[in-house]
This record gives sequence, structure tokens and C-alpha cells, in this order.
Amino acid sequence: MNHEIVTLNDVSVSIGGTKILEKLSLKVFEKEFFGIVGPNGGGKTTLLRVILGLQKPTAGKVKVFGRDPAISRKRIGYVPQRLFFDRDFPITVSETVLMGRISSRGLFRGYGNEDKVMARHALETVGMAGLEKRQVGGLSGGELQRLLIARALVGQPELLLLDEPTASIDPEMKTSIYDLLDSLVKSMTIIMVTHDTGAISQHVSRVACLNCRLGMHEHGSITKEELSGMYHYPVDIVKHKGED
Amino acid sequence: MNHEIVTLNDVSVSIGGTKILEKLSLKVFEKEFFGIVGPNGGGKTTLLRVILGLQKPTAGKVKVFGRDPAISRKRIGYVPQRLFFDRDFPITVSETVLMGRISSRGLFRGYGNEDKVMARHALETVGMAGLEKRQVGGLSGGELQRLLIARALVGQPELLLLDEPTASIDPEMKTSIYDLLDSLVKSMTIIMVTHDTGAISQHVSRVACLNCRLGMHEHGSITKEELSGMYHYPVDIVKHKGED
Amino acid sequence: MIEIFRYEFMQNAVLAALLASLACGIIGSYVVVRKIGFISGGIAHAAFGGIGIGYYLGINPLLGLIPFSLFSALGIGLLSKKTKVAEDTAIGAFWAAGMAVGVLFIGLSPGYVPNLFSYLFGSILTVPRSDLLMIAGLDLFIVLVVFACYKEFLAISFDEEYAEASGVPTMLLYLLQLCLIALTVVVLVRVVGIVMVIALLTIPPAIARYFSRNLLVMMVLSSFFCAFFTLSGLWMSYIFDVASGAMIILTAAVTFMIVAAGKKLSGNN
Amino acid sequence: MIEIFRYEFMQNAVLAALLASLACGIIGSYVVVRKIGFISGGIAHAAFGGIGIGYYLGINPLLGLIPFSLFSALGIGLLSKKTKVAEDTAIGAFWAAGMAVGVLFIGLSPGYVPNLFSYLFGSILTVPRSDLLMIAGLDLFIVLVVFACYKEFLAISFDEEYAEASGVPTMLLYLLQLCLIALTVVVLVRVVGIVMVIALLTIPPAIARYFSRNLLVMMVLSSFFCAFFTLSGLWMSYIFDVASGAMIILTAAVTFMIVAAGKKLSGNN
Amino acid sequence: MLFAVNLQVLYAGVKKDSTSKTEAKKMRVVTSIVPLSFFVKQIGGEHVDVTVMVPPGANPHTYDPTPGQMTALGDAGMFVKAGSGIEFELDWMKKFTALNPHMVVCDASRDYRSRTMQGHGGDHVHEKIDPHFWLSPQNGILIANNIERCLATLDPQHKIEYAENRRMLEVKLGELSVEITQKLEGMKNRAFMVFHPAWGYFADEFNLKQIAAEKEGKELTPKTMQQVIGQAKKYDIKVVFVSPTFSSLQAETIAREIGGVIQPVDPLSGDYIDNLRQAAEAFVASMQ
Ligand SMILES: Nc1ncnc2c1ncn2[C@@H]1O[C@H](COP(=O)(O)OP(=O)(O)OP(=O)(O)O)[C@@H](O)[C@H]1O
Ligand SMILES: Nc1ncnc2c1ncn2[C@@H]1O[C@H](COP(=O)(O)OP(=O)(O)OP(=O)(O)O)[C@@H](O)[C@H]1O
Ligand SMILES: [Mg+2]
Ligand SMILES: [Mg+2]
Ligand SMILES: [Zn+2]
Repeated sequence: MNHEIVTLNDVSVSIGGTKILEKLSLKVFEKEFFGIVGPNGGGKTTLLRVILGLQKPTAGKVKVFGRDPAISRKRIGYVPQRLFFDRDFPITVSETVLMGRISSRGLFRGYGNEDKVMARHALETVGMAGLEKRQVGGLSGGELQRLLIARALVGQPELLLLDEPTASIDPEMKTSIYDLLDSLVKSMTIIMVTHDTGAISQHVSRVACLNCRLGMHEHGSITKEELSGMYHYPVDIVKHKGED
Repeated sequence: MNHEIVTLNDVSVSIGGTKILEKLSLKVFEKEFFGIVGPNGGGKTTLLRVILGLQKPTAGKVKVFGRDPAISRKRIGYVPQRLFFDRDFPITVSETVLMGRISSRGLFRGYGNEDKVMARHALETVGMAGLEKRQVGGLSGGELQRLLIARALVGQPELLLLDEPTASIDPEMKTSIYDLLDSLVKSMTIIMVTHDTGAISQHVSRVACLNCRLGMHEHGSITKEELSGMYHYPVDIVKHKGED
Repeated sequence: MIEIFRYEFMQNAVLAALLASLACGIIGSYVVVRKIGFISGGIAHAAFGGIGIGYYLGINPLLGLIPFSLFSALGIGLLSKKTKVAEDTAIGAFWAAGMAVGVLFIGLSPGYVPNLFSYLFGSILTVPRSDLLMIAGLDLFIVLVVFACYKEFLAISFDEEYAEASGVPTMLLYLLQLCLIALTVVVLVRVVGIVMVIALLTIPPAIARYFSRNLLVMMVLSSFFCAFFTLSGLWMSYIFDVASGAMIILTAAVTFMIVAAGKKLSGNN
Repeated sequence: MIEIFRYEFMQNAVLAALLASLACGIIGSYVVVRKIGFISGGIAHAAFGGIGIGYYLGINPLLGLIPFSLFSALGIGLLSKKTKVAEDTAIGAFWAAGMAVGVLFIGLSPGYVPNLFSYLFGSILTVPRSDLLMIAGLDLFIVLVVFACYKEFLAISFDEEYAEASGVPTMLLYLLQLCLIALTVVVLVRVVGIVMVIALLTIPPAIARYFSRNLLVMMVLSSFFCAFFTLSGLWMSYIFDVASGAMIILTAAVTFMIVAAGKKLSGNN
Repeated sequence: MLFAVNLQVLYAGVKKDSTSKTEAKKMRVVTSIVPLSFFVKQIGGEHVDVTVMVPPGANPHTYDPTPGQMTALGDAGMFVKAGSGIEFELDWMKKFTALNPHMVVCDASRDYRSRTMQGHGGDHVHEKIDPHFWLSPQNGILIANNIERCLATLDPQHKIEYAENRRMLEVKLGELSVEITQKLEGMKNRAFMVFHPAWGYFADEFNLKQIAAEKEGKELTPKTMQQVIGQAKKYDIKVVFVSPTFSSLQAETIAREIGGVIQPVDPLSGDYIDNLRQAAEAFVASMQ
């Protein structure tokens, strides 16, 4: 459990002149359930995009599985916070979930039967069985969110990046998703961005707080047990669950 | 406090063959803080769109302020669950908030100074002061959500429809938004869709549960005090806070 | 150089360039932010159908031009909104159908038929005084309408559903916007030709967008760029003795590529 | 009716219609779901620049056609992705610039220049046997590439960022897709003419979309619609003795409007 | 594009009558442009059935033959082409012959003395053959001869009739030539301005000076415009002749600049003889 899965070294990101992340260093280890909290606009989504290599850092080094993010992508599952898509695009729920299997298949190979079974299973897991043939553009907010989770799970990634996975998910499903994540973390590493303070205290093993202003901690249920000195100003690391 | 603001009578909606709402009847009274809960895909967003007249019911009658929804629109503020927009569209945060004032201004009249002051004030309320000149396409998930809330508030509506307003909002801002809503409900009627069970029990005076399957209630903190007989099967009304 | 301005055609060309720039800047900005660059070609070619019918019926084909282009704009708008077809598809359908109708009616017309296509190819060097008045009138009309409906146009372009929910008559305004575009296209096609209209409605606003992300500023900037490209293109076409329209477009296109490349290299993402 | 098939031109026209329908159906579906109906006109006119340069340099202009259209497709793709310009704007810029370059080089070429535009225009009734082979080859190529990259094309068209995050070489595949479109456009433009290509890449997939919301089914359906329109248009043009291309387009456009109106009236929203 | 644009046709000539079965005995002849069909009709008389390929307002953008035209082409025994390099033929001849390889192609311009295109007298070194050879009575006689030969070879049975028809036509054309020469006698100013330089052969035959605005069919540049206007002023020209159905925007601009007017003359009329006479009268009037 001491493998470094994600290593950020003095990473800075600025877009169009505004600094979003500044000299951020972070290590996430194998089979950790790592939480990221922080105020809106704190840079959490940007951080995940840096780990995926979708956002190039202005400065600093990023390693995922010890290599360049762009190379390690196929081993990562990702639930984006928002999906910018064309509502009219003709694509069904099951086709979208299958996209999660794309990295396991090369060119010239369509999705196999196995892929389809896994896709159906993933949809069942998020309670979307029966909606396979629905158009993605017509889904409700929560249904879409569930779909995104299923798509990330179906690829059986080694590292799972979740950006507020339970936003607009109903309480019942929320609970079962957290239960699922708890069982998954035995076989993979999970990094989750969330504003759900309850989930942080119950499920997550370590928490980083991005750009937290002081007020934040008062409301949240995070107990600031330990502030790791190895991170610079904008990140606070809080340990939980007495693990490690 | 006995004016009926929203009256739905046996409203059914189906889109492309699937029934989304069926024979729904509902009354919301003046200065109520009315909550709507229900599982994903339960039809909550559709219900709000029916009240706004954006979705024509397949059957049944809808009255808002005693009139056709299309006529009463100017008196309604709306926070949509999701915004389908073009990320490249050149529009700033303050221009977007000003859109909330559009119904108060006729054609041929640009936004006045007063509008701008109100817009700035609304942005301050949601903690977005200083981001006025930012492009909407570059906002983070939570920032966008705050912007949508500000836009709905700035029009000083008599009826406020909120579709999961606090999804992806950080805990600190969440609290202050609920505080704000509590104070606003003295002068306006609020209908809020949410999965935030904490908020339901603390802030809302009456709750309708749309298409609730039984499991839902176990997890939520809703106590099923009273099930009003006047609503048909898929809607449960639960009263709160001992009011009325 | 100065001597060329003795000629009325050159004076008219410069005036036409300046007047057209205003319309192009304002309307082009809407075209670019709505991502319907296609529309200028679409409306011009759809209007061609009107010319054909007009000719067949023995009416002056030009009389059919403006009504038919407005009709096409309304058709495109209604088709795309009412039946949920993407705008570009609706435009493409009208484009093709208009051409087809034009060709068929020309075929049905007995006797000599003028080359109706020539209506689509104007040249900035051939603008008569009377056409200048027409563009000036169009400019005035556009400025007035956009001034009156600026905030509504912005709202429906960005978030139509919210505008609808705020009681804005979105359908009406959308059709009005399309009609403004149609008017601009027909008038400018008469004056400078279809190819230049496509270019001027696309390139200057696209460049302006690199410098401002405010629609109003975009309109002003792209009007300036447009005027700059047309005037410097005219000047260069005189110096190098090449076709004016092509030179204007090339000036604009090259500037665009340079600005795009420059922004790409200097930008930090 | 049957007698007309004695003529080779009619046999060729029917074969061309069938072969073109396959390419149009597949590529048109991508064009429609990506909302870039504009691209057929854009690539054809951008390629015109290549013809002009080829002529000026004394090379057979047709030799420049395919490379230049591929180059335009790549240019459009790179401009829109690398510098974050909307696709329609990039297409418009290339459209205009290509035409301008063409006109300029024609102007620079000494002597009387043949009508280079005609390289871009054909008629379905004049397709020679050799061109049929060319379209058949194109069909085969398209089917193979789309078969190989179907899931990747779907992924990048719908959610490019996720595809990128999954390790799919999105830029490469996007450019490949544009090149397929470009090839289809040039080849079909040679054979059936630019107006018909715009129509056939837009209308049949738009109709197919009303009947299926699965991309693959859309492709198959629109190939069928395409074949139906071209064949019935041909037949009607024979019956009424009017221009075939115009009749084919009109058949398609009218069917589209009827289906759209029908769906609107029968649909429950 | 600018050239092919002004190939206009009497559409009526294309209509069904040319394809119906009852006239099966007649020889089917297709011509590329209308003036050629005049000659074929005159010489072939009742033994030929003439169809013109080029549709009205032909432009490659829209040129699209009807199935009727194509069947006429498929049944045609002979195709009469101008052969002088008109754009329509450059664009489409190859396709036509590929579709009907058995068709005899008759070159109406065989043995003609070509002239090179004179632009507006600019500095161009490279010149191209002027394709509008049919627009002079002398060349008309040549065309008549060429067509007679082709018809006679293909249909020797009516050889004598064709020869007789040709002779009558030749007489008429000769008279026309004389008539025009007389009209022009004593004119000092012998320059006329056309927008599109179609009347070069005509000018050569009658010792006139054709000043063309358009240079090699390319779009006018500001400098060209300046030069053309200068030339018009130099020759005191007040009329700019245009093809009747051609976009006249550029010509109008020149006319405005010189305080003149535009006037149509038709290079593609089917009424060949009367049309040349009218054109000559128009030129004469403009030079007075
Ligand atoms: N493309 C962009 N252009 C300009 N600013 C951007 C862009 N992307 C992000 N930002 C800014 O960077 C900051 C961080 O954004 P990010 O999405 O990472 O925040 P976040 O922590 O995920 O917030 P939230 O909790 O609201 O999701 C925000 O202030 C946002 O406005
Ligand atoms: N345009 C549409 N086409 C097809 N189905 C639709 C459409 N809009 C909504 N639906 C379906 O209607 C049902 C209700 O949708 P709605 O958005 O009202 O749910 P919701 O209660 O708001 O759910 P959530 O909590 O996930 O936001 C969903 O199953 C959804 O898939
Ligand atoms: Mg975020
Ligand atoms: Mg919802
Ligand atoms: Zn000519």
C-alpha cells in the first residue's frame, strides 16, 4: 500500500492569466480513498484534469502510475462534474456506458459480448437497468450522473477519479454508491472531489482541502486532526478513519 | 396566506410515449416554502417546467397566480437544474445575472443603473462578487450554480422555483443560501426541488414526494406525518415545522 | 494612388466598404456566436429560388429577392425550432431546395433566360450610388433593431429556455434576428457578392472574438476590422492590379490565420 | 420507361445514384450529428484554391483537387481545435480564402483561363463509367474506415473530452473523419455537382434521424433514403423532362418538409 | 465562369419535339450552342432534327441536362461543336462523347482563320484564340461549308439538297456582308466598346475596332477599370455593349463613369442573320 499512484510536484496552473493552482504538491497512494474538498472555484476539478492530463500544468511535474498522465490514461476512470454535450446527439444510455470500455479495445474491434455484459452490469449497479435504450439527451439530471458513474466503473480502472459523483443523486442511490466505492477501494485507488461532508467523514481515508478559507471548516464535519507540513499553503491534508 | 399561487389539476405529462407525470394535483399557497423530493427521474424537473409553461401537459390544468403559466412567467424566478449552453458563448457573469431583470424591462430599454446595482448585490449574496467580468463558460460547477441562483433572485420574483439549487455548492455557501431562502419566504413563495434531506427537515414547510418508491423514506429524514388524501398515488405530501 | 479617387466607382467602393462594414460587424457577430456561418450562403441560394419563380411569373426577379429571402429566413427558423432540426440542417435543406426550385423554374420559363446566378456575384467596384443609399438604410435599420432588442437577442442566443421562462417572446425575436441576417445577406450579396459576404460575416467577428468576449465590443471591433480589411484590400488590389474582392478576402483570411496562430503561441493553454 | 435504360447514360446515372447513396448516407450522418452541414460547400470551394494554384503552376488542376481538399480538411480541423474557433467559422474562413486564392491565381495566370469552377460541378446524367469505379472505391474505403473506427468516431463526436481521457487519439481521429468527409465531397462533387452534394449530405440523414436515434441505423436509413430520392428524382425528371439534379433535390426537400411536419403534428410535444 | 455564363439558348429548341418517335427517319443532330443550330436547320432542312445542349443561362453551377436532352444526345448521329475553345465545350464535350462514342463530331470551325483575343490593349504578352468565330458573315459561310460537308458524309442520300441549301445560305450571308459594309462606309469613328470581347471577328471583317472592357474573362481590377474608362474617353465612347442576359453590373459602372449607357447585343442568337444586322446597326448608331 505504499506505491505512489499519483504524484504532483509543485504544480501550478493558470488559465488566461488567473492562477488556479499554485505550487501544489500531493501524493496519493495505492488503494487509498482520497478525498478532495474545498470551496467553489477552489480548483478541485482543475486538479483532476491535471491528473488526467487534460489540463497541462503551467509549471511543475505530474506523474500517474509513475509515468506521464497521457500515457497512464487508459488505466484511469473518470466521472466528470459536468458533461458538455449536444442534447440532440443520437446516442443511447448503453452506447454511452460502452464508451467506458473504449480503452480496453483497440481500433478495428467493436465492443464484444463481454463488454456488453459488463455495461449492463454497471447500469444495474447504478440503478439504471431498463433505461439502456433511452437517449442520453432526455435523461434527468440524476440519471445522467448515474450514467457517468457507470461509464467510469465499466472500464475497471486502477485509479478512479470522481468529481462530485453524488451531486443530484437521490439519497437512496447515494448510499449505495458510497457502499460500492467502499468495496471498490479494496482493488483500486479512488480520488473523490465532494462537498458532501457526511461522506468525507464516513468513507474517505485522507482528505486534501484545496484553497480552503478558514470559514469552511466550521460548517463541515471535517476534523482537522493533522495538517501535513509537506503541502504548501492552499492545501490542507486531513487524515480520517485512523488508517495509515 | 391562503391564496393559491400554483394549482395543478390532474396534470399528466408524457414525452415520446413514456408517462412522466400522471394525474398530478397540487396546490401551493402564498408564502409557502414548498419542498419537492423524489427519486432520480421521478419527474421533479418536469413538474417545475410545467409550472413555468415550458412543458405543455398532455392532460390536466395548470394555473399560476390564477392564470395561464405563460402569462404569469414574468412573476416567476427559476433556477434550472442544468444549463445547456455553449461554453464558447461570449457572455460575462454580470451580463448573465442581468438576464434575470429582463422581464422587468420592456423592449427598447437597456438595463438601467438600478438593474446593475441589483445585479451586483445579487452576486454578492451568492459570494460571487469580484467575478463579474468572468466568462460564464469558464466558471466552475459551483460558481455556475451560484450564478443561476443570483439570476433568479435579481428579478425579485413573487414565486421562486429552485431545482436542486445547492447541488455542487460548497457547505459554507449552502448554509447561507438556505438562510437567505428562509428570509425570502416572508415575501415570496418558494418551491424547491432537492435531494438534501437535511434542508427539507430544517427549512421547508410542506413536502411533496414525487413517484416515491417505498425505500426512499427509510433513508431520508422525512417523517411522514400526514399524507394528504387530496393527492393521487404518486404524490405524497408531508407536512413539516408544524406550520399552517 | 490619390488619382484613382477621381473615379466615382472608387469613391463608391470606399463608401460601400465602410457602410457594409457596419452591417457585417453587427450581424456577423450574431452569426458567429450562434455558429451559423452557413446561413449567408443558405439564404442567398434559397433566395435564388425566388428569383427563378419571379422570372417564370414574369415579375422583375429582383422584386422577389427580399421577400423570398425573408421567407427563407422564416422557413429556416420555423423548421429548426418547431421540428427540432439543427439550424445547419435546416439551412442546408433550404439552400438546396432554393437552388433546385430556381433551376427548375428557369427550365420551365420559355425563351431566353438570363443567367440568374449573376445576381449572386456582385463586385465592390460596381456599386452604384443608389445601392449605397440602400445599404445606408439597412445599416440604420439594423442599428435601430439591435439597439432596441440587444438584451433580448443576447438572452435568446445564450439561454433561450430561460428567456422563454422570463416571458420574452423568443420565437418572434429569433425570427426577427434571422430576418435581419437575411436582409443583410441579400443586400450585401447584391453589392459585394456572395463570396465576400460569407467572408465578411465570418472572419472579422472571429478575429474580434480573440480580443473581446463581450458581444457589443465584438460588434464594434469586427465592424472596424471589416472596414480595415475592405479598405486595405481595395488599396492592395489597386497596387498589385488584382481582383478586389479576392484581395479583400485574402487580407482578412491571412490576418485571421496570423492572429489565431499568434494567440495560440502566446496563450498559455 | 424501361426503354430509357437502353441508354448508357441512364444506366450510369442509376449506378452512380446507388453508389453515391452509400457514401452520402454514412458521411452525411456524421455531418448532420456534428452539425457541420456547411462543410461540403466549404471543402469544395476551398479546393478551388488548389485548382487555381495548380493551373497557375501549369500542373493539371485536377491533380491538385484531392490533395488540396484533404489539406483544407486538415486546415479546418487544426484551426478549429488548436485555436478554439468554432468549426463553422473555420469552414467559412477556408471557404472564402480558397475561393479568393483561386480567383487571384486565375488572375495571375497569363492568357484566357478556362472555367476552373467547372471542375467542381458535375451532373448525374453525365457520369462516365470510370467515375463509377472511383465512387465504388471511395465507398469501399469509407465503409472500411468507418467499420474500423466506428466506436472511436462515436466517442469523439459525442464526448471528445472523455475520449481523450480514455487514451483515444482524438485529434488524429477527428482529422481522419474530416478527411473522409473531404474525400466524399470532392469525389461526389465531380460526379453529381456541388448543389446535390450539399443536399444529399444533409437531407437524408436529417430525415433518418426522425426514425432512428442510433447512428448506425441512421447511416443505413439515410443511405436508403438517399438512393430512393436519387432514383425517384431521376425517374420524375425523365417523366417531366426537367433537370435531374434539381428534381432529385426537390424530391428530397419536399419529403423532408412533409416528414418534419408530420412528425411535428403527430408528435406529442 | 465568366465566359460560359453568356451562352444562352432558345429553350424551346430543346423541348420534346426532338425526341419523339415519329421523326425517327430524320437525322438527329445536337449542337452545343444556338447559332450553330441555325446553320444545321438551314442546311439540313427537313432531314435533320436539331437539339441544342446548352440550357438557358448555362452556368456550371447549375448546368444540368434533362433526360430528354440526354436521350437526344444518345440518339444523335452527329454533334456539331464550335471547336474554337468555348468553355462549355471544354467542360462537357469529353463527357458527351464518352457517353455516345459512336456519334460523329463535326467541327464547325474547321479551317477557320483564328484571331487572338485582344484585351483592352494592355501589356499582356500571352494571348489566346478568340472563340467567338461565328460572329462574322464570312465565318458564317465557313460554318455553312463545314456543316454541309459533315451532313453530306453522314447522309449522302440528300447530298444534293444540302449543297443547294448551303448555296442559298451563302448568298444571303454574302448579301448581309455587303449590306453591313455599306452601312459603315464613310464612318470616321470606327471604335465600339463591348464588355465581353465577343465581336472581334466581326470587327476584323468590317475594319472596326473592338474595345473590350473585360480582360480575358477575369474579374475587373481597379486598374483595369481605370484603363478602360480612360480608353472609352479617348475614343469618345458613349455606349457599352453587353450580352443581353449577362450580369451588367460592371458594364453599368463603366457607363456611369463615362456618362454613357449600356445596350444589349446578342452573340448567341438563333436568328443569326437578323441578329447580325441588328448588331451592326447598333454599333453604327453608337459610333455616330
Ligand atoms: N477555462 C477556464 N477559463 C477561465 N477560468 C477557469 C477555467 N476553468 C476554470 N476556471 C476557473 O478556475 C477556478 C477553479 O475552477 P475549478 O473548476 O477547478 O473549481 P472547483 O474547485 O472544481 O469548483 P466547484 O466546487 O465549483 O466545482 C474557478 O474560479 C474557475 O472559474
Ligand atoms: N425530453 C425528454 N425526452 C425523454 N425523456 C425525458 C425527457 N425529459 C425528461 N425525460 C424523462 O422523464 C423522467 C423525469 O425527468 P425529470 O428531469 O423530471 O426527473 P427529476 O425528478 O428531475 O430527476 P432528477 O432527480 O434526476 O433531476 C426521467 O426518467 C427522464 O428520463
Ligand atoms: Mg468542480
Ligand atoms: Mg431534475
Ligand atoms: Zn464569349
